[in-house]
Amino acid sequence: MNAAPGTASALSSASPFEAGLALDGFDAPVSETAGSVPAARDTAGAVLRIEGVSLAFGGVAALVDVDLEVAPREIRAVIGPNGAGKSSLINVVSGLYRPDRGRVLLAGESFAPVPTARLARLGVARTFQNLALFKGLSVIDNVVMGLTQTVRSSFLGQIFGSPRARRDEAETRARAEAIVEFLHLTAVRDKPAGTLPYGLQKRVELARALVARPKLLLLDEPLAGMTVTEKRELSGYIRNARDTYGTSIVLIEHDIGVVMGLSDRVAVLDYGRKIADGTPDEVRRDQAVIDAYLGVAHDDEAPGNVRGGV
Amino acid sequence: MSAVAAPANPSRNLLNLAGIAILLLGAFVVLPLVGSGYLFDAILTPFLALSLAALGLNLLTGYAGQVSLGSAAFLAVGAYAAYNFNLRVPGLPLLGSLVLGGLTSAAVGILFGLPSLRLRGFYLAVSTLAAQFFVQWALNKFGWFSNGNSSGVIGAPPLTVAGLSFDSPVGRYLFSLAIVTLTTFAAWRLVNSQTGRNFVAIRDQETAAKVLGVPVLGTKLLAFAASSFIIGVAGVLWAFAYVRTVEPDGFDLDRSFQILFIIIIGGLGSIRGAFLGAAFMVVFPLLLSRVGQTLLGGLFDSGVLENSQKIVIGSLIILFLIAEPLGFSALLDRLKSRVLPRTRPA
Amino acid sequence: MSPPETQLSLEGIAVVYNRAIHALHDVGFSVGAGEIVALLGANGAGKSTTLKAVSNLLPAERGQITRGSILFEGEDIARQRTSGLVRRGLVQVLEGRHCFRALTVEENLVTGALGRDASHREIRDDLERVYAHFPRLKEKRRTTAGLTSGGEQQMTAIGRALMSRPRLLVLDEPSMGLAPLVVQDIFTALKTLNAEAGLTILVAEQNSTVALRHADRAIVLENGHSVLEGTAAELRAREDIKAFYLGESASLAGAGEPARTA
Amino acid sequence: MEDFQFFIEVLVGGLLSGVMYSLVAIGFVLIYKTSGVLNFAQGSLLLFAALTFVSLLERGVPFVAALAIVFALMALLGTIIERAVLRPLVNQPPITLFMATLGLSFVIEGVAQLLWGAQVHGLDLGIEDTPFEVAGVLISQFDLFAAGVAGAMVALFTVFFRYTRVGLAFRAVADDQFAALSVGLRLPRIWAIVWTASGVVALVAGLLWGARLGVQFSLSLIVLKALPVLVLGGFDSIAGAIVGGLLIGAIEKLSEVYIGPYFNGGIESWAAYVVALGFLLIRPAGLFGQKLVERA
Amino acid sequence: DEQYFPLQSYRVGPYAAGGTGFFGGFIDYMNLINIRDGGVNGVKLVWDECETQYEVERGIECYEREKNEHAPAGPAAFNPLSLGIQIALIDRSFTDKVPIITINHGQTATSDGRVYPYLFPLLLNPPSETSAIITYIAQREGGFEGLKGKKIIVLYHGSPYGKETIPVYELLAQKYGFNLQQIEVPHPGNEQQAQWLTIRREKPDYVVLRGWGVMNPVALKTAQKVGYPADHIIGNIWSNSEEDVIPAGGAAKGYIAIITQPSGTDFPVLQDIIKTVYGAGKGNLEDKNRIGSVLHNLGVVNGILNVEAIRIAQAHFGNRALNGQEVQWGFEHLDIDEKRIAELGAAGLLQSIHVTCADHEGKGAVKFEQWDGKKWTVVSDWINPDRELLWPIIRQGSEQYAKEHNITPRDCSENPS
Ligand SMILES: Nc1ncnc2c1ncn2[C@@H]1O[C@H](COP(=O)(O)OP(=O)(O)OP(=O)(O)O)[C@@H](O)[C@H]1O
Ligand SMILES: Nc1ncnc2c1ncn2[C@@H]1O[C@H](COP(=O)(O)OP(=O)(O)OP(=O)(O)O)[C@@H](O)[C@H]1O
Ligand SMILES: [Mg+2]
Ligand SMILES: [Mg+2]
Repeated sequence: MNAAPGTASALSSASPFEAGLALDGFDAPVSETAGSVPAARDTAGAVLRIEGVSLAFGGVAALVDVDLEVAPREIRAVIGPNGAGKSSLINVVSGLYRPDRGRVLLAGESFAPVPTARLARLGVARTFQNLALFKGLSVIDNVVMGLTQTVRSSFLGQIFGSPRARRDEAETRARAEAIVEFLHLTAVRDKPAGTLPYGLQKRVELARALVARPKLLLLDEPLAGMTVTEKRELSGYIRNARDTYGTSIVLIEHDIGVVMGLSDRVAVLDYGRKIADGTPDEVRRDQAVIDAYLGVAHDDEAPGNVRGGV
Repeated sequence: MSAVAAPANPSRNLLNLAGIAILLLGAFVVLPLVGSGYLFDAILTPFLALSLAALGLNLLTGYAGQVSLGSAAFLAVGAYAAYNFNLRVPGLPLLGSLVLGGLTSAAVGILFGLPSLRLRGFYLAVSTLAAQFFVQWALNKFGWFSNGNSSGVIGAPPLTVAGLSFDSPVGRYLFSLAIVTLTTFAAWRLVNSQTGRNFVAIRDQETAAKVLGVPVLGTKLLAFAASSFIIGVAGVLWAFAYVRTVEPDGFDLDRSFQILFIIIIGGLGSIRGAFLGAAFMVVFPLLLSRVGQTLLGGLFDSGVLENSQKIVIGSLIILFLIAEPLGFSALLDRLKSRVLPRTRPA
Repeated sequence: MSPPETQLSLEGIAVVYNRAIHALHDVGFSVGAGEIVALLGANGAGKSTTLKAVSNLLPAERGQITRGSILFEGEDIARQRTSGLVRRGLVQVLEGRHCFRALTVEENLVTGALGRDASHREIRDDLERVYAHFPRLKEKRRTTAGLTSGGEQQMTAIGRALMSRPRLLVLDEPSMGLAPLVVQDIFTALKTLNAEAGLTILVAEQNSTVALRHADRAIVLENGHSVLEGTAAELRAREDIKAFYLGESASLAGAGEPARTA
Repeated sequence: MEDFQFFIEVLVGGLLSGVMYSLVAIGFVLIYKTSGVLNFAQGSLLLFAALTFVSLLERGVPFVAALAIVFALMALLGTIIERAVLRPLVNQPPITLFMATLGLSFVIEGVAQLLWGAQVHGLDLGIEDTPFEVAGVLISQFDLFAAGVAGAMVALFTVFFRYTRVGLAFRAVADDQFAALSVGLRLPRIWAIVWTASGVVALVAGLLWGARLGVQFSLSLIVLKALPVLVLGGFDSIAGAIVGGLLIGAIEKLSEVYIGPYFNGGIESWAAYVVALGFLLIRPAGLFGQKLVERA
Repeated sequence: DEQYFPLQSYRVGPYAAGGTGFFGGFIDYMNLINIRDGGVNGVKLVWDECETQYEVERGIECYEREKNEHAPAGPAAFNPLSLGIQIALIDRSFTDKVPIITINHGQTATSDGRVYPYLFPLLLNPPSETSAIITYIAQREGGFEGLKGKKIIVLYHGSPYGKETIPVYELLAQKYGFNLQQIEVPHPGNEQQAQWLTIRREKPDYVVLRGWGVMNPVALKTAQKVGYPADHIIGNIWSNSEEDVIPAGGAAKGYIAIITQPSGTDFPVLQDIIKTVYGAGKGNLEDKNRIGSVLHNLGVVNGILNVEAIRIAQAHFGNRALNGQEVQWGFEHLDIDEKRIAELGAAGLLQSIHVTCADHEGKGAVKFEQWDGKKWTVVSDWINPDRELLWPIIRQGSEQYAKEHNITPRDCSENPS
């Protein structure tokens, strides 16, 4: 694991202007994203707030003074050209990168950098852009790993089968089985994850992240390498997760159709800067976004695809 | 290097259980009735001891993915520690010193495991050689470890548990068998527990494991501890039940390699792999040398035979790695999936 | 249009991994010189496996072709090494951004040219050409590939393949993880290469919309069988294809299990 | 003053024997550069080369001819190994390949002893080894010569890697064999070349060490001396092999002479490893080694 | 009827050179007996080899395998050429009751036959060897007075064997008032720069080399590097073979070492071996030049002692294959005087030996030889060790062992038979 150079400097609180900007974002109507429960609006109870985060790698700026806020039950898309800093942003939130400046507020606590070891306990789960499965473990065990945090029994207890250990094992298994069922992975339940085709591996990773019912879910291109149908199906699950567990979700995705259909608000990064932030429609009409990212409007990748979804 | 996953369907699960039951029955009841002294003293007992050592190493290397070339050192620590506890703590039962020997080895294991927090791959592997050479040197150097024997040689105490003596070929075999069975069961529980999954997790994807809240440092050290504990116990068996008089030089690098061979040939990250591999590495050379002796003994001196055997074994290892890089246990799985109805084609 | 002379042809290919896992059962199709052919299929249908078979890369993954034959320009690829095929112009971009993590982006690109022992100036020119397609890479030329972003790695992989001046370019999910703009650029670039240099292209794509937009023909894989073949136009017209690969209607079989068309 | 002179003497002696370690280490580096594994057969290669060489000499083959023959043999061996071991094991995890090299060492040792027997041979390279004195410090001619050879080899390889694109190909192969295949690098050829090269290195090292220890089985054990050198310098760095060698040599001897007495001696066997370990904790990939690249 | 000798030989690995020479000689002599005399009083000698590679575990495996063969008589005696293996077999010897012969080596205490009935460190045990070396040095310095204030450094192999004599040297240093320093060479000993630089600084009058295998040539080479004269280096009983000096080339010229049997082939028994055994193509050494080398001759001597033990036992029990206990009796009454030695054609090769119930060493007289770059030449007369001084050390060890294993030492005063 490669932590970025530089250390966290004095926290720079967000300037009123930015705060304002953020609020504007909230005023925008999000209800028209069909089939989705509107996100709660209170800024105070933000599940995640990123304030003035900057990060550079040997002079190359990956993130420049980025602010981002995720309200409870909100699906928050982050899009942008390749190398814009999306994954870096998630890595900052999950503590894999330590920002040069700025801070991250999670569950009311302020961090710079975020302690990765405590991440799961803070109710944050994530997937990785380049698959990060445990290839040697079976699918089901991979999913069970998602619940590591909930296991309280000591390893001796586990060896000698203390009551708590048995309870832990039973509970985690049950919950894992449920998710596996839910994501239609039953057929490959006992296969070593490493031998699955790419698309299924992505699915397993999603399951591993979902199983813990996190308060905040960070998804880095969860739908890459899937057919439209699979994408539609999975985005259905993602929305479900939000609706049923009230999970807030940060979604990085290059398939504009999916993004537009799924997300309540969209932030756009370019060269590490946030160049736009608003509802899907606002964003897709934004000229800067079109020039930097979308290119010609994508009529054929109709957002309808996903709207019409499950 | 697929780790043991809960068997697919209950029917196969039962089959496995039945198989194990039969194995144990044969080992505990049948063999003692039919086996000869030579079989026990020269084949089965060392086989058991090495299997256990391999099992220990497999926890560390196969499951937790930390390569170690110092296993022999932990064998030695276990043996010498148990010897000293037995010698210096009056009235301590044999099993007591056996466990304490294991624990001492575990402690040393943690110490030499610390670099793993920073090092990876072959860098870690070579650094474990430090353990190998240091321990050997220390045991050789300080007479205290061998109760003042200037040569560092120690003799095994009589094998008596709860009054009954195990000081016969069969006895030594049964003693080892019992210990190995218990330890193996514990190890099996461990690798199928959350801890076991954590081991594999840090092996396959440390970052992801960390994000999921696996205590990476703790888990690695735990792996070293558990592994060294088992290897330590194996060392006690090696010294007390098999060789019965050991010198530090008996625990040299070749021994470490032998154990590493066992788990590679047997199958990384699988429990039965340790046993299959040990069977191969212990029994096969003996077989080869005996066959060689009886067939060609008259024609060539033992040097020629020995060298030819070296060549044969070396080539076999290579061929095997080519044919089945995942080792005997994978081979077994394949055969099983041939005979038993497969759950569902990939 | 008259069918061009076939450059690549697969016949009844069956593939087994680890002598146990049957990935392909019966895959057969052919690619004409100068064609752009898309390979469609759900997860696990066998696209990657097929492509690996084409470049004779399966042995390295302990997979083997148990039945059928693959001819590249009339010759059986089974009898050649991948390096040989690359020299003869059959180059593959592997699924999931297989960059040399420890090498810089530029070094990665250069390795693409090592296969055909290119001269220094050839390499310099080709580099410029690749950078023209992917300006982003030029900015990152000195960065260690392993540290660059997913998309940058994908670009590097594609650029590396272009460096070896292919005549038949095989791409496994090239659009994966790339920004829409870049995807457009890549496919237009490929199309121009196809038009100007007559580059043949075989591409496995999940993003069927894009794929079918640029491809001449497409083959549909399902559970290791090639079940459907036709011109992009035909396929775009077919209801089941629309349903499953273009997702233009809500009707769909339960995915997870590879889906049923027709 | 007396003491200081002695210190210098130990230091110089250490540095010089350090160079001898480097000779062995270089062979490892070559293989590691292209396969990412530690080639444990290096010691056996060394034994095989030296043993064959002296045996030829003893059978009356002239020096140069013997040299040529063994050279050819090493090339042959390199190709055979590539064909029989490496090619079938392409894209396998390093540990598997590592074990394969161990198996290989069995085979090579077996063959060597089968062919040439277990006798101990003397080997005289015609290099006088009566020491000469510089400011009261004894210096061994032989070791100086060895140092020269090592220096020459390092220079050679460095140039080779610097000014040919082969170096790049090597790094690519070591990095990701599957990708290397897919871009059309000729792995078989690369491996054959490298193994031949390391075979030749083994020959040189074997002759120099053989002249020191006599040519016998124990030659194969000096790899253990090379390992700490490797960790210290970095498994994949030629320069590292030299610098590491010098450092280890010096440290080893100094510690044996000045610290050893407190344990009445014999700490050489592990001192080097402990020191190397110390270095590693600061630089996990050795002094010049390629750091491993990971990002989320 | 056949008398069976299990051989735990080693012909591969680091110490193969030693193994091939010694066991070659042993086998050659047994062949000689079979071919020339048709066995011992008609009892043919048979043997098989089990490779130990000088490793204890393998040695034990061989022992366990071979001890049950050729029933009913079973093995006559084991001859492991390894201290490690001997030590590992000590306990077993009490139960299995087969003699374990360790010629010229073996754990010091095992010379005490009262405690160890089945162990025979024949000819020369470590303390005797040590005292002989010091005595020789004393002779060169004009008597033991000359040792006073002299400085002697012992360079020993970092192994059980190497350390066996540490206390003995200390005892002698006290007694004769020379100052002593003992330096360890880590196994295998292919690097000795540090040790010899220390020696160069200390400028000792003599260096005693207690080496094994590769350590010896390296020591001589390194000595040359630091300019220490070879003729002031005294090799012990396992540093005295051609294999130790040849690799060192010129550096070994003048080197002196202890022997229990001179090298060379001008002894009738060796001529017989060359004629009868090698003549019949049954010779065991591949390299004929090694016939008559130190280790080969030691093997021959070892053969003589074993065979004579059988002979003596047969005289007592009858001419048939004997079991271990009977052979043990033979060894315990082994008494070969100069006359018998002459009959055996070994005059000058070995020297009279008298083993008793209490003394399992025999006599322990040695000569010293010097390497002239081509061959060894004897440079001293038979030298006898100072046994009065040494036996206390032996007894101390054996009695401690007896206590630990509550063994009551045999009473050897009256003659058991
Ligand atoms: N560990 C690192 N070391 C050096 N540079 C880095 C590192 N991580 C990211 N970068 C650089 O920072 C920039 C942002 O990377 P990031 O992965 O966040 O992009 P991204 O938005 O995720 O792009 P993509 O959509 O292609 O994944 C890229 O230019 C990348 O090269
Ligand atoms: N290395 C391997 N070992 C074992 N099985 C494998 C291996 N690679 C692929 N498979 C199996 O082969 C089948 C086809 O996989 P493949 O990767 O070709 O599908 P795909 O069409 O490329 O899927 P995706 O669109 O997700 O990439 C799957 O069932 C998969 O489990
Ligand atoms: Mg990214
Ligand atoms: Mg694929």
